[in-house]
Order: sequence, then C-alpha cells, then structure tokens
Amino acid sequence: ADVVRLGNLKFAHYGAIAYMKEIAPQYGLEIQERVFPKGIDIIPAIIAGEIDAAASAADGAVAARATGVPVLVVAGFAKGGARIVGRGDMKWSSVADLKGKKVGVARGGAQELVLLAELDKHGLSFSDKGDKDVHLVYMAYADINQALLSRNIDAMCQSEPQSSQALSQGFGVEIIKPYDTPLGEPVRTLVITEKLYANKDVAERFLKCFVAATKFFIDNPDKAQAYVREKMFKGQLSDEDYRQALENSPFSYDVTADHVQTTIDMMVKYGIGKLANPPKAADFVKLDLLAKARKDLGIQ
Amino acid sequence: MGKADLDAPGLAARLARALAVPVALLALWQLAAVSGLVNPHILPSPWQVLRRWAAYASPTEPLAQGMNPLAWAFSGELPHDALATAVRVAVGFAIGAGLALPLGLAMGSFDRVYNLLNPLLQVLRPIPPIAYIPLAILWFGLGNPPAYFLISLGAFFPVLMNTIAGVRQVDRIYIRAGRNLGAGSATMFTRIILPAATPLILTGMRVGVGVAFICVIVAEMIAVNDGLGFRILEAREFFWSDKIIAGMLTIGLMGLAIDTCMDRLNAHLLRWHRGAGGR
Amino acid sequence: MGKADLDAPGLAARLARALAVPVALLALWQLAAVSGLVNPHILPSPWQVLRRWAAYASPTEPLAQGMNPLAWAFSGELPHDALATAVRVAVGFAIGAGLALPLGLAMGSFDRVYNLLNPLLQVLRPIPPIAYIPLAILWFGLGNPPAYFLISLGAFFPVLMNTIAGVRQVDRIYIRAGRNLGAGSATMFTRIILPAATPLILTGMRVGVGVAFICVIVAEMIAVNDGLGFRILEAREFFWSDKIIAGMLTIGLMGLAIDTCMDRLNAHLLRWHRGAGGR
Amino acid sequence: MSALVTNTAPGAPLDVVLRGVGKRFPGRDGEVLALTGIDLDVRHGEFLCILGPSGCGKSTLLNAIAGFALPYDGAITANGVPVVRPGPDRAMVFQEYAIFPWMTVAQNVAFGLKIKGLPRTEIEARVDALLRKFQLQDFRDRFPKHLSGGMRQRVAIARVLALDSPMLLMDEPFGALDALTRRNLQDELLRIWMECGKTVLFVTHSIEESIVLANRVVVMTYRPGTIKRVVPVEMPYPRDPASPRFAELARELSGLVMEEQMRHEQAERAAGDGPD
Amino acid sequence: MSALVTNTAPGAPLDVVLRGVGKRFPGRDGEVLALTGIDLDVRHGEFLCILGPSGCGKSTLLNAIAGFALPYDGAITANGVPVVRPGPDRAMVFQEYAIFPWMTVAQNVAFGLKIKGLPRTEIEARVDALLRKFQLQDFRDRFPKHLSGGMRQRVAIARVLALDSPMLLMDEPFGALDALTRRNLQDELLRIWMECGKTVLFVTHSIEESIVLANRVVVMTYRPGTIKRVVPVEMPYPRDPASPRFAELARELSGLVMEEQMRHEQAERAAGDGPD
Ligand SMILES: Nc1ncnc2c1ncn2[C@@H]1O[C@H](COP(=O)(O)OP(=O)(O)OP(=O)(O)O)[C@@H](O)[C@H]1O
Ligand SMILES: Nc1ncnc2c1ncn2[C@@H]1O[C@H](COP(=O)(O)OP(=O)(O)OP(=O)(O)O)[C@@H](O)[C@H]1O
Ligand SMILES: [Mg+2]
Ligand SMILES: [Mg+2]
Repeated sequence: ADVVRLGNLKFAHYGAIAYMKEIAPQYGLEIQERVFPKGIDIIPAIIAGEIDAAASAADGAVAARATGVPVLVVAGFAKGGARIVGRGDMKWSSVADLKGKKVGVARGGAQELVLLAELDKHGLSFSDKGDKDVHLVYMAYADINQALLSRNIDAMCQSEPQSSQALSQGFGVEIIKPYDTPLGEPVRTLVITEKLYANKDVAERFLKCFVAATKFFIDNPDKAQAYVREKMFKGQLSDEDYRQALENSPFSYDVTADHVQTTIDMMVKYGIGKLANPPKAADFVKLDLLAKARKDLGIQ
Repeated sequence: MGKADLDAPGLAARLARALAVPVALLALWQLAAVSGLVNPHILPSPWQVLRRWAAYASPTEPLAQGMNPLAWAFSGELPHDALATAVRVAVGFAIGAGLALPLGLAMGSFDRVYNLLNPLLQVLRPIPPIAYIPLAILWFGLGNPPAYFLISLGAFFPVLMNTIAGVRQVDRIYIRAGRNLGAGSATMFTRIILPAATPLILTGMRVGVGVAFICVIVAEMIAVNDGLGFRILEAREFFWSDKIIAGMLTIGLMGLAIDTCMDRLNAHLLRWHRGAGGR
Repeated sequence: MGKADLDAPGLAARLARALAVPVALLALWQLAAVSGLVNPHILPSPWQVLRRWAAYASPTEPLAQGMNPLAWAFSGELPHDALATAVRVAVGFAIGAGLALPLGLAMGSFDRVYNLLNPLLQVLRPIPPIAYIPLAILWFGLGNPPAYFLISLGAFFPVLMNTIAGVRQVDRIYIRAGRNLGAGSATMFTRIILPAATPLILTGMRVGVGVAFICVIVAEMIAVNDGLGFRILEAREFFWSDKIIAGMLTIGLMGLAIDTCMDRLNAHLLRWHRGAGGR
Repeated sequence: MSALVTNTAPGAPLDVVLRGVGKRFPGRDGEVLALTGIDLDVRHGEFLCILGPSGCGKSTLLNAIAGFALPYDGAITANGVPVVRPGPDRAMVFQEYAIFPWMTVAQNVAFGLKIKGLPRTEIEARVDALLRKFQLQDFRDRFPKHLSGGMRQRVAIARVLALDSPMLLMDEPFGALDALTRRNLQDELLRIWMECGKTVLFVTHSIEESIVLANRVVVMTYRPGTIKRVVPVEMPYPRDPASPRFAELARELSGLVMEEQMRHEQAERAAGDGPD
Repeated sequence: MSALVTNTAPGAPLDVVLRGVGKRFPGRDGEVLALTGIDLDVRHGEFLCILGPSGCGKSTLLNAIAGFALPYDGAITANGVPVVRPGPDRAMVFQEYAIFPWMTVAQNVAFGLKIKGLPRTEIEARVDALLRKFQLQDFRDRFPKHLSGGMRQRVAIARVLALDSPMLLMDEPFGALDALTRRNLQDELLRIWMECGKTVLFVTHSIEESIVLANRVVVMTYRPGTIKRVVPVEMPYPRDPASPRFAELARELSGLVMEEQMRHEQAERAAGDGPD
C-alpha cells in the first residue's frame, strides 16, 4: 500500500480524520497518523518532509502558505468550533457587554479572527494593553478556561471542546456563537503537500478515503461517538461534552476559495498572523480532487 | 549494637520520618478541599486525585484468557506512559551527560578550551528548549529522536557547568602529586580529576535529571502518543485537573526514585570524603 | 611587564578568541543557507536573521519632535522585550535563590531537616513548570506574579541541590575549628559554611539562571504581552523562523552577559581558592 | 623569662577529669579501638605534654577533651562541666592547622575575637601585636594559599592565642617550624602560660620539647591507646637542656617511648609475617 | 647499616644544576621575591639537606626542581635536561602529604607503580612490603580520613619510595612522626640511598637530622631566599650524635641559622615598629 503520513491535532474530537487510518486499506493506502498538540508544530514537520497531509485551521494553512510552505487546501473537515463564553456569575446579553472587560483568546487562530470580527462589528476597539474598550488577554487554549474559572478574565473566545466544558462545568455561559460576521463559520481544512498533490493517483485515493470516513461519521453518529469516545479518548470525554462540542462543530467536506480568501483578507485587516506577503486563495485552494471523490462516491 | 541501631534506624522509622511532611501536606490539602476553600476544578481533593490515579494505573481491559496476568497488571495507561517517559529521560540524559562530562573535564582543565568554547555555550545555554522544536523536527524528524535531542540539551548544561566547576576546584596539590608520580593525561582524568570532582559532578547530574524531566514535557509535544508529559498536556487540554495532578505526582515519584538511587551512589562514591557529617 | 601582558592579554585578543568559534559557526551556517542545504523556512540564513534582528531592535516610529533621542533609540520592540524578560528572570531568580539558599544551608547542615524535607522536595523537583500553570493562575492570577512563581520554581532546585552538596562537602576540620573558636550557628553559616560552600553555590546559581531562562518562556505563556519568551511563542505561532532565531539569540546574549558577570563574581569570591589553575 | 616556679599547686582545682575514657571507630572489619580506659586529671594551671607513637591516639584524646567526634566511652569533664560540645574555653590548635583558606591572615587571627564581640580597635590592636610576634605582619592581608607551611602553622597558633582562653589544647603546634622559631615560640608559650595561669595540653613528638615545657609528661601506648606512664618534670623554668637532670629525664622518656614502639613492632611482626 | 663511605665521588655527574634561579610571586602590592640568585650543583648520588627559617623558600626550591609552578628565572637542569614539567624521575614527598583521599592506603602506594605498568603481582608484593615497613599493613584498605597525621605522612613517603625513582625530593617528610619512627625511617632512607645510589634533596627543620643524613647541608637566607652557606658533612655513616664532630657541626649550623633569623628579626623590627 502507498504510505501517507498524516499530521493530526491532539484535541481532535473531529474523529473522522483519525478514522481514515482504519479504512485506508480499502483504498490501497496506509495512513500513518502523527498527533500534534499544536498546529504550528506540523509546519516544520511538513518542511522537514515528515508529513504529507495535515488537519489544520484555515488560518494555519494561510500562515503556512504565506511563509512559502508548499501546501494546498483540498477540503474542509469541520465548521465552526468557536464560541464566546462569559463568566457564569455575570449577566450577558450581547457582545456589546464585553466593553471594559478582559477577554481571553489564543493568539493567531480562528477564535481570534472571529472574536475581532465580532468586536469590530459591535464597534468595540480592542488591544492587549488594557487601554481600549476591550482588553485582550492572549493565552494557550488550556489556560484560558483556567483563567475564566479563577475569574482572572471575564470572557473568552474558546475552541472546542474546551468551551463546551466551560458550559457543562457551569463556570461559563455562552454569549454568542460568533458566526454572524463576513467570515461566517470558520472552517478547518485538510491540507496536503504539493508533492502529494502531484502524485495524482495517491492523492485521489486519499481524498476518497477522507470523504468516505466523513460520510461514515455523518451517517452513523452513534458509531462516530463510540469511536471518538472509546478509541480516541478511552472513555475520558463525557457524552455531554462530545455532543455539545459536535453541535458547535459539525463534520463537513467543504471549503471554498472564497472562504479562504475572506480569511486572508480579515487576517490582513486585523493584523493576525502579521502576513508579510498574503497569498491568494486561488493559488492554493485546489478542490478538484474533492469534487472527483464526491462524484465517485456519489455524495452531493 | 545499640549504637549501631541508633545510627541506622529501622526502615519503618526512616519511612515514617520521610513521609511525615508529605502526609501532613496531604491532610491539609484534603481539609482545604473538603471545606470548599479551593475550587475543585483547579485543585481537586487528594482523594479524587487518588481515584483518578488508580483508574489511570489500572488495566483498561479485563483480564483476557491466556493473557499473562503480570503483563495484564501493567497494561494500564500509566505504566505504559511512565515507562515511555523513563526511557526518554534515560536516553536523553545519557546522551547529554555523556557529552557534557568529557567536555566539562576538558574545559575545566584547559583554559584554552574553556576560552574557546565558553562564549558559544553560554549563548546556547539560556535558550529555552521549546525554541528548538522546529530545529529538532528538521534535524531529527518526529517521534523519539527529537525528544532525545531536547532532553539531552536540558541535561547537558547542568552537568557541564558542574563538571567545569568541579574540575576547577580540585586542589592543585593533588594535580601536582599526580603529575609528579608520572600520571599521563588519561590517568590524571580518570584517577585524580574525576574522583576529586565527583561531589560536584554528581550534584550536576542530579540537577541535570531534574532539568531533563522539565524538558521531557516539551519533548513530548512533538508527535509522540505516550509518556507522562504527553498525558499531562492532554489532560490540560481537557481540563482534567485530577489527571494533571496524578501525572505530576507520577513524574515526581519517578524523580524521587531516581534521586534515591543517586543518594546511594553518592554515599558509595564519596565514602572516602571527609565531609561535614559527624562534626 | 611582558609577563603580565601574557597573563592578561589585551581585550582585543580575548575578544577575538571568544568570537572565533561562534564566527566560524556563523560562516558555516551562512554557507549552508546559501548552498540551499537547509530549508530557509526553518533555518534562515544568518544574514536574514540579522536583518530581522535589526528590524526588531529598531524603533517602530520615526523620531518625533521633542522626544528624547536616547529614549527613542530604545523604543523598539526588542529593548522593551529584553528588559521585561530580564526583570522577570531577575525577580524570579532572586525569589527562588533567596529561598533555596537558607533552606539548602539548613538541609546540608542538619540531617534531621534533610531527612524531613528531602522526600517532598525530590517529588516536587522533577515536576515540569508547565504543569504548575493552573495552580499558578489560581494562586497568583495573571501577568507577572505567576511568572515570578514559575521562574523562581525553576531557579530554586538547582540552587538548593548545589547548596546542600556544597555544605556537605565542607571539610569537617573547618567546622570543628569554627565551633572551637566559639562560633554560634549564625556565624558558622555566614563565615564558615557559606564561604566554604561558595564554589558549589555559585555553580548552582549559574545553572539556576539557565533554568530560569528555560522557565521564562513557559511563564510568558500566561497572559503577558511582552518579553522575549512571549515574542518567541508569538513568532512560533506565525512561523517566523528568522524572528524566532533572533529572539533565541537575544536570550542567549543576555545569558552570556549574566554569565560573564557571574564569572567575574566567581573569580573575586574565590580568589582565596587554591584551585586547579596554575599547575 | 625569669619565673622559676611551676604554676600548679597540688590544691589547684581539676580542669580536666577523664575517667575510663575510650573511643571506638567503626571500621570495615570490626571496630578500631583508638583509646581505652584513659584516667587522667589535669590541674588548673598545669602544662601537660603527651608523647606517644604515631597513631596511638593523641589527637583522639585532645578531640575528646575539645568535644569533637562525640560520643566517647567513660566520663569527660572539663572546667567542671561534662564535655558535650566544643567551645572556646578549650581552644585547640589542630594538627592540620585548619586555618580558613577564605580568610586573610588577619581575618583568621581576628575570627575568635570578633565572635567574642570585642570592640574593633581592640581587635585590631591584638591582631597586630600577635602578627608581629609571629612575624606575619607582612602577610596580614594575604590568603593562606600564599603562605609556606610554617607560616600557616603560626597563623593557627596566633588565632588560638588571640582568644586568651583558659585552656589550650595544642596538637603538635610546632611541627612545621624551624628550630629557632620553634624555640622562640616555646619561650613565648611558656611566658603566656605563666603570666596568665593557663592550663595547657600539648601533643609533641619531641622528647626534648616535652621536657622543656611540661609539668608532667604523659606517655601513651599504641593500640589500644592507653596511658603507659605519667612522668613528672620537677625542674624549675627555664630548663637547661644541658643539665644532667634534663638528660636523665630524656633518657627515661625515650626509654619508655622506645619500649612501647618495640612492643608494638614485635606484635606486628608476630602477627603479620608471611614468607617475606 | 654498615656502609662507611659517602656515595658521591667528585667525578660523579651533576644531577641538578641551578643557575641564577629565582621565583617571584605576584602579590597585591608588588611582587614577593621568594627565591633569587640560587646557584647550586647536586652530584649524582648526593644527599643534600636544606635548612632555613620558615618561609625562606625551601619548598619553592624543591618545586623548582620538581617542575611545578613554572616559570622560574634562571636555568634549571635535572638529570641532564632542562626542567619543563614534573615527572616521576624527580619523585617528591610534599610538605602537605598530598595523598589522595579517594584512594585507600594501598591504592595510594600502588598508584605510581600502576602508571609504570608493572605486573599486578609485582605491584602487590612491593606495596605489601612497603606497608609492612611503614607499619601500615593494618590500614591497607582504609581511606586517609581514617588515619592519624603521622600515618598519612608515612603513606606519602611510601608512595614515593615505591616508585624507586633515581632522585628524591623530600619536603619535611618526617615532620609529623614520633622520635622513634623518625629515627627508623631515617635509617631506612639512608639504607635505600646507599644501596640504590639515589640523589636526595631533603628539607628539614632539624639540624640534628640534617647532620645525621646529609653529605652537604645548604643553609638558606630569608627574604629574599638565597643560599647563605653550603656546609659539607664529611663524617662516615652511620653518624653518632654523641661524637664531638657532630656537636661541632651542630653548633656551626645552628649558629648560621640563628644568625639568619636574627638578621631577619632585626630587619622586621626596624621596618615594622610603631609605638608598641
Ligand atoms: N575518623 C576515624 N575513623 C577511623 N579511625 C580513626 C579515625 N580517626 C583516627 N582513627 C584511628 O585512631 C587511631 C588514633 O588516631 P590519632 O589521630 O588519635 O593518632 P595520633 O596519636 O594523633 O597520631 P599522630 O601522631 O600520627 O597524629 C589511629 O589508629 C587511627 O587510624
Ligand atoms: N603561591 C604563592 N603565592 C604567593 N606567595 C607564595 C606562594 N607560595 C609561597 N609564597 C611565598 O614564598 C615564600 C617562600 O615560601 P616557601 O613555601 O618556599 O617557604 P618554606 O621555606 O618552604 O617555608 P616552611 O618551612 O614554612 O614550609 C614565602 O614568603 C611565601 O609566603
Ligand atoms: Mg595526631
Ligand atoms: Mg615549606
């Protein structure tokens, strides 16, 4: 079988990507999964030639491309995955309530992007120095919940499954799912190297495998949940957390060049990722493989 | 023999003494947890940690027929993680200390070598291991090799610094005596400088092991799927405080075990030493 | 005076010697970069790093009217970051070493204290600072206080271990002499045990500074928005290899500066020492 | 030096009382009996010399009185109280000097005085006087590593004399000194002893030195270390090595020491001889 | 001990040649001139004793020949080659013993032999014989911290004698020994010297010892250290301390040493006196 080395993210309750390795033999592939705790660590692995394909946020793919890493966006595997959560002991009605508050967020990710877009939309200025309407506090994903819990911040724009946990453990309440900006729901993308893309036959089978895995998960939510909870998390993720997380971040196949282009534009606008020479979405979003795979498998 | 007994109290007594402070702290912690003074999400009660620890250490599957019961008993996540981390620390430490020791001996002994290499090493020393991750992946790929690199980097500098200092503080009278008795460089190193510098080198090794443990958690960020550091990072992502603490304590106990061995080694290697004991 | 000159070569000569190895390495690196042997995304050429460094160090805004030119010259990102990190390391190190020193003296001198505290400390020692982040936030909130906590934790153990070892290797003849001359515990510590243990304690401090630098990057994860560690993490997020390396080198040079001071201090404090030099 | 009397009246109080004192060092194969069954009284103001073969336990005996390396078998009393710790009332000159390498010569000598809390000017004056007496004034600000062996020994002696302690324990204090310096310091020590009424226990290898200095000479046996004989020296000070009584005493003492050495050597030979 | 001749014929080759040798130690206020203008020839097989006040430079002189603390002013040749490094052809007994605390007594004595690469059995035999000779056999597996001062000194001497080096540099090797052990070791040293035709440079503070041992006695001056006088001792071995010639020589030497001491003391007094 042809070997494809796949970089996956650790807190990936988006189990479809992980599930690919289970069904890979059907497509004449052997998928070796490498799990990374942070998306940024995948990029050097790609450069070092250790990884052929990766699950990554759209902004991560943009940042990689902007630095000249030869990756292509070939599909989107999940949507959403962001939530603005406020302290459970405070009253929240809208994003406007964030004025004068400390808001925690992880730097450089989709969560920051949508947060800034929301603040902008509500006419709030922001900085990380505490001298504007909203005081941004940059931290690692894991630490943001901690800080909210110990009331060192007032609100956060958090990823999944952390935001679901904040809700289920009762120290956070949802303010909004921040998808009503020009960006819409942020998409997580599947990227492959140009080298793999050039190897058309393998790339096609890889995409087919991806589509099949995702379809299986969409069609069999119970089996998907069982796989994620038992195989990936060994029973340590609660049903409730899984359901909530998935609700805010469903499986999908699609991504559009427009969405990626909007992401790039907004990143430039808010200075996220401080892109030196922003790439053009059309140059690296290649959806032909995905279309072919969907067609072959008969999925609309 | 009453005196000998006083000098070497029974194992039970020593254990009791060693456990006094930790047990007291645990009691305090349990009290704080029960009284609701601390948020259980951040600092769960010792009891809860213990339960989580037990779950973490127990086999995940029931004993299957025909399976070796011993293998089964150690089939849990924790034994597997602990072993993986121990191996990484051991290999990384062996490489780091193995390079630092001869280099330290050379730098401590020859001012020329010291002056040549010291500026470079001092520039490299404070650079945090996390910053080396991209280079580690580039040079060593994924999995264990970059982990060894990062851990050995962490262990390297304490051993190096203490070896240099150890060599430099050897009383020159012994060096003179050795040279006068005809010792060549090799003999000087192995039979005079090394033993005379042993107190400091051993201390450097103990500190080095500690730093290696600090680094293993960074190292286990890079595409490995087991190890205590990996598990702590994972638990952090999911905000499982009890499992974080269980992992921390496991690392701590591993460190204690290593340290106890080091203490023994120390006492044996320095049995000639007329130290401050028995004043 | 020809001999004195030999002993203390001119600043230029010493500088040349100190820079020989780094410059050679830089040349090699530039060569590798130019020849395309290494990927410029991960290891950009020294020249590129230098340009990024200059940009990082330069003022971000043009000199405004009425502004103090000196203040302006240091208004860039890098001077600000370097200062922030230096202050954090200094405060954290001062706390860590300030606690470790008396504790180490006590543990080295009194077997009872050692036996009581050692197991606990050895369990705590290998626990990686990153695992303390939740507790640090819980206890100290955000910003600088938890950073001080984490850094002092890192500096604490090397200083402690070396102080204990330093005290234990004091030849008991000096302790006997001190007690015979009527020294009380305070005098024993300050005038006999401390100076006799100085070689090891200083080495512990040097290692401790190194570990503090390792920890500052972890500490600067927690909601601070300046400092070299913060900047490296930020650059990592954006995958700016040249800025990562610029940050690493800045940390390295800061470390070197500190180490040079330590070397001076060392030479001064140990001028009585009949070490291995001048054999 | 013109005093002609010894300082010890039979009625003087007992400064040191040893009863059945012994010391066992744990060894790999059984214990080493360094001292055993030592009974000794030292009167206030007495000058006692201790002679004996190398390794017989002289340093161990001084350590016992000084309060080091506790515990000992038997009972040890010094200055009227049981010895449970070291103290400046029993100032000791160590066989290995034990001057502090991290202090200058002057700091070493001043150390005990600072602890006593004397005023600065008085310390300076005393230290200056002592350094001059010991011909160390040119080295006052030097560290011990710059000194010769004899100079280090003199620093060690000066450091202890500065204390002006009522009892001096001296373990071969003049071993590294040249003949003349040695003689000068012997005179100096006798002068101090007589003027200040100190009690001195003095280990030496020189039979001549012991006769020049001591009220009584204790000769020790080797393995186990016991007291073989106590020889009173009832000559007036200063003592003339050319006098017949001096020669007679020297013969007696050297006979005792040699006898002990012989006994020991024969025992060794009997025990340890293979086909050599 | 029955040889009656000295080992040095006038025609024997020169083992040590010093020409204008000097040593300056850098000090805080200027240099200390420890040695200056030393001219000395030592013939092969000669036994030379060095006498002088404490701090006059005796150890420095031995260090110069042994090749330590280089560089020196002037020219130093030993065994026909300029001295540029230490070596086992000039085995030294240090004033501070310098036995390795991390080796047992036997390991210390065997150290030089192992370096020479002798077969194991021969090393064992030699070490055993030496330990017995020095009455250390009971302590062969002990570490130095368990030894008395005199035992340590004996280990240091045994370690050097084991080497069987053609030249011995001994810095007060018998300082910590009791009278009888000292006499025995003096005899032993003389025996070895005569039987093996070694060249010995021997620092001592004892005028008597120097007359018992030496072919020639070098008396040194203090500050700066120079050679004041070289006194030949032309008595046959073994030498009788009771003989008139012995007494005469002792008087002469002690006169020289004392003169030096006086000169020095007066200089000190003239230089250093305030209103005392
Ligand atoms: N710390 C120790 N451990 C074990 N044995 C020891 C220790 N100290 C001394 N001894 C032994 O005790 C005996 C007496 O030693 P001590 O130092 O009192 O002798 P000494 O009479 O002072 O000899 P010297 O004249 O050579 O200094 C020796 O046999 C020595 O080996
Ligand atoms: N390392 C050094 N640095 C500075 N001065 C030194 C050093 N070593 C020796 N000296 C000085 O050199 C002089 C001679 O010292 P040396 O040790 O040769 O004397 P010595 O004759 O052996 O005396 P002693 O009989 O007391 O051992 C002394 O004044 C001493 O202070
Ligand atoms: Mg002794
Ligand atoms: Mg000397």
